[in-house]
Amino acid sequence: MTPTEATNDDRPALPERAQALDLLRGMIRIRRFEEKCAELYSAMKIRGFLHLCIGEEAIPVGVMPTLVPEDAIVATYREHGHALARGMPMGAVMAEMYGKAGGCSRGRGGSMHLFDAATRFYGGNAIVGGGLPLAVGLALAERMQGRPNVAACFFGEGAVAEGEFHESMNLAALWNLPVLFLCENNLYAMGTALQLSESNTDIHAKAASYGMTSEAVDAMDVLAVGAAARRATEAIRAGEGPYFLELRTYRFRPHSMFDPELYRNKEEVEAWKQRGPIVTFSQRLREAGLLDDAALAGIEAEVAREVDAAVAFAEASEWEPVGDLARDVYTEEDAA
Amino acid sequence: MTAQTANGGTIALTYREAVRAALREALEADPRVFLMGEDVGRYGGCYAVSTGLLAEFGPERIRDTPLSESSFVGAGIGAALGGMRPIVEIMTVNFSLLAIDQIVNNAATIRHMSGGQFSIPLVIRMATGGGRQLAAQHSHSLEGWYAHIPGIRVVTPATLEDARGMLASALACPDPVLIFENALLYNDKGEIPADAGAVDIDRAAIRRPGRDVSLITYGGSLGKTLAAAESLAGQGVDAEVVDLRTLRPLDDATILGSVRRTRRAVIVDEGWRSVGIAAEIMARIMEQAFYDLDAPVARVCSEEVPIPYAKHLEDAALPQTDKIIRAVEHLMGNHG
Amino acid sequence: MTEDEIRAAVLAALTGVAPDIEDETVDPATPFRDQFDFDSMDLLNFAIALHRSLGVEIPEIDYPKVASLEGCLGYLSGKLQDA
Amino acid sequence: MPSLGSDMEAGTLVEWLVKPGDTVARGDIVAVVETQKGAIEIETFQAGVVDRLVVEPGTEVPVGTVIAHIRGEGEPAAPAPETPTPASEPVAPKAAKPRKPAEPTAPAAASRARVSPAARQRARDLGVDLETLTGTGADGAVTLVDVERAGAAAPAPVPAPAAKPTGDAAAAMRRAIAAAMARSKREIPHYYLATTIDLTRALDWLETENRRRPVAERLLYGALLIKAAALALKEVPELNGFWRDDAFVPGTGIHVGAAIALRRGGLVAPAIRDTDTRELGDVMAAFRDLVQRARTGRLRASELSDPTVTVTSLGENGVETVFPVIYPPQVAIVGFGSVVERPWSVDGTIESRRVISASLAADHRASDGHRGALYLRALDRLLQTPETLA
Repeated sequence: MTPTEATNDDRPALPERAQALDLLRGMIRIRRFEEKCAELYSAMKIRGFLHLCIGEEAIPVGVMPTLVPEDAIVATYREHGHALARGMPMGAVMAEMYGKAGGCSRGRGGSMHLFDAATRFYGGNAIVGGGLPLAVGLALAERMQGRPNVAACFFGEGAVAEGEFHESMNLAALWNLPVLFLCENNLYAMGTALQLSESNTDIHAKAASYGMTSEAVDAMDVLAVGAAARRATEAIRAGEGPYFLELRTYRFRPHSMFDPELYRNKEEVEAWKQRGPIVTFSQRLREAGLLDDAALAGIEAEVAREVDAAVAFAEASEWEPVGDLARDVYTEEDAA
Repeated sequence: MTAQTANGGTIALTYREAVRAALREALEADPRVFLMGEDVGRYGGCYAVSTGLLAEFGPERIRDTPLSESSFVGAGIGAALGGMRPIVEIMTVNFSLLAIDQIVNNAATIRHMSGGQFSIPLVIRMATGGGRQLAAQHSHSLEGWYAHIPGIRVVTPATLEDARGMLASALACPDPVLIFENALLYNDKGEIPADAGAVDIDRAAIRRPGRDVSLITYGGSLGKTLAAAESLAGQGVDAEVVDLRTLRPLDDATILGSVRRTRRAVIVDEGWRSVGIAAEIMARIMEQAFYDLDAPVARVCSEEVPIPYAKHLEDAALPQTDKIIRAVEHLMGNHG
Repeated sequence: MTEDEIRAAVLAALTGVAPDIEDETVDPATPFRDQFDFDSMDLLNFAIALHRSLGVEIPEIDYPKVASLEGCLGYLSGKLQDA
Repeated sequence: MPSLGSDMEAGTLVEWLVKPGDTVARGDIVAVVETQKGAIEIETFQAGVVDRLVVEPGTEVPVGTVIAHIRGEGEPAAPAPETPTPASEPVAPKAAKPRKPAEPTAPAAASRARVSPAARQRARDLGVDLETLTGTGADGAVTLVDVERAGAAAPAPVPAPAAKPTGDAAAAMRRAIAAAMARSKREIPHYYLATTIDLTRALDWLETENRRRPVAERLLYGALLIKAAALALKEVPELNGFWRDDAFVPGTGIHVGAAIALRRGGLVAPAIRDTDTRELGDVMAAFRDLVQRARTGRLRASELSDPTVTVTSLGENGVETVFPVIYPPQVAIVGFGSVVERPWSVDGTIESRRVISASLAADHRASDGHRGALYLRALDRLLQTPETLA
């Protein structure tokens, strides 16, 4: 499946320079963090499953600025980008990858289960489709408590095949709940291409059939993502009920570290890389005179320092004592 | 419909009315509490437990859901995360299997997986048990399954006082609590103190003290077991009846204390024999009270068949008073 | 109440206290203490059983009079006729 | 060899995509590795010049093995090792087939007698020979009550009131008594103390009391002795309890075992639980109930295992003083003889008084004679004020 290029005329206008560079920095930050994770995985510092979102960085970086701190977020097991873009400290995220007590989930979650109460980040959920009902419930809680907040729910296109997807679409639309559904369509559910699992590959049309507003978005363009997310959150906050964005993207790396990629060819991956969100956005900024080599080098150096500090934090963090193994199973630790 | 006030500060009511009174009290006491489930509102509840509550509390708080167990249970989890105190009703335990992903993968895990950042103060009520000729998709007793799962609590009110009082304690608990109401109990009638209120959900109760054998049971089997104990008394066997009340966490102290006194135990469990809660209790007795035993621990469970429709077959499949008596007689040998 | 009825009640009280006694082997003249190893507790239980079945209250001071089958039958028939 | 998954233990190098001297950038694909999931391209996280390829294509090496050296800019070339590093040696094939389960070499243990765990434990305590017992439990298993009865030297009563112990059972009981009492005399260093107690006041009080009581509630003086024995233990608690594992374990509560002779021989001593806190009438009722049930074979196992001390009286048979044997693991037994009339000095005048001999046998490991003497003195004092025992 090859990418389709948006014409220049379709593209949203560039923001002012500082904001544009923030977006670029946000994407580079996620990219470099994840590259370091891959390295640390190979070196056995990080274990378990490691799912990288390299290639998909425009989504979290485009969406998060449209959310306010009071909004709730539910994400998937490919959620490093979302956690970082939401503002979770990189050191706590890296320490979690290490499984250290200083990690954002005290080493109980790992890469797939990053949680943070401070930013209302309700976790990487590693059951495909399992997070959608949670977002519906979080939105219900907002509504019932008279708060204007949004529950933003990220999930992959693989979740569309799950019953929970359809149940949640229906419930959110039926009850007119403030849910922002963010379907990251990277075309492959692990190794199964979309056309091999869906009778109708036009995902945003499925959501529309539940009576909610639904758009398909070129998610290789951080500005397009941002603009769509702003439309969506404004509509939701105006009381128009749930809103669905199909964010068309591509992951450049294998599904996880241990994936020989038998299901797609190199030409396809290369073609998508040409459209990578960082490379295209950088190019556009250069053309507009908003970015030069020195500025880019400055961003890279700044990000490298943050990544190094995060690794140092993770290395220095303590291991949870095994004696505390059973903590946090129940709120009072009195259950057998 | 409404409970009648009787002399002596007691009221006469049914188990169904006791549950309804508990629901009403909870809804009145805390604006965060709401009831959600299939046909809980306009229909009045599959077992008529919530009849009348819609008129009192309105459709926002007595919330009819679509037939989508996974999403409304998940929404209950999400709403609990978002600050509400949801009571989710699932019509029967068999239907809860459609929501088991949410219960096991989310409700039970999120506290631990988030390193203690998020609790799930959620109550899920469901009917359980056979004996009503509803055959193999509406008659099972899977509460023992749920008791396998760390992170949730499982309670089984068997008396009017517990039907009246366990809900408030479950709502006060910051962790998910599953309440299993044996559907055969809904019509049970009796008197409870007019001011009956919250009861603990941690301890087993000795419903009948005795010296010769401990009959350990819960839920719908309590009545049959007490009847067996009365009959055995006529044969000179003084049986103690322990009502577990809570299947997770199990109250080892009460169970083992009873067995140490009587030196004999029979577990009565409407779940299937293999790999059930009865097996767990037997294992704990072996582990902790082996040298106090005077006979092998026995159990009376459901036969290993899907519960059949025909009455005589269903009766044969479930634990019955005469089976309990025979099991005790065998254990007692020639002792008086 | 006939003598046979009184006798049956006494034997029932006796075997209630000492199940291993067989009616036909009871020697009428020998005190229970010597014959069946009765002690004061057995005698008390025996008196209580007779009180239950016949309604006769035997004061403690009369216990020696009911200490054998013969004595017992005589004592009781006298008591019952008085009543 | 990079680790690509927690379940990856080794990889086979299929192909090098670089050769020594090539310049590589971070992220470049440098080799292809075959894993159990298929061929995967390996990237380098190090930029520089390929110095040396260590692992030959076709070789399987464990995760963590160095497969190539890349020299960073400015770094000197690494000297070639003279011998291959051990880490680069091919992985030995893993142990192939699971071994067949070993044939059992020892014959299966002969099925042993059915004895409940509680009974087995108690038999060990009492020194009762399990071989001699006939079980009355489920499937004929020997239960705790069987052992208790044997240990207490009682013929095994069976529930049916008319049933009688068989000669075999009686013989077995005799052997069990032998074991328990032999153990007591073998292991317990007994000391014996005795005193004579004026019982006149107590018996007078009892006669008055009984005149106003209905026949079913009448008191025997034995109940008075039991209650007094229990209350005196509160003052000398080291006589109330057990000797276990080389230490005294105080009893939880005072549960007097009342020794009861059975009609055809043998003896049991079931407990009157919490004797010290019961009213006298209640002690009497419990005592009477125990005697009745003991003599009709209806005692419960726990009643036989509960006592923390034993009281025995042989007075009705004309015995003047008892020298009792402690029932292990208890540490004391109190004996009473006959009530006899004796000339007795009261306030300097010789009177005829009814007196009783009270004796104590106690375990010298748990207490000393001085404490035993205090106990008998307390017992005497309590029996002089019978109304306080009610």
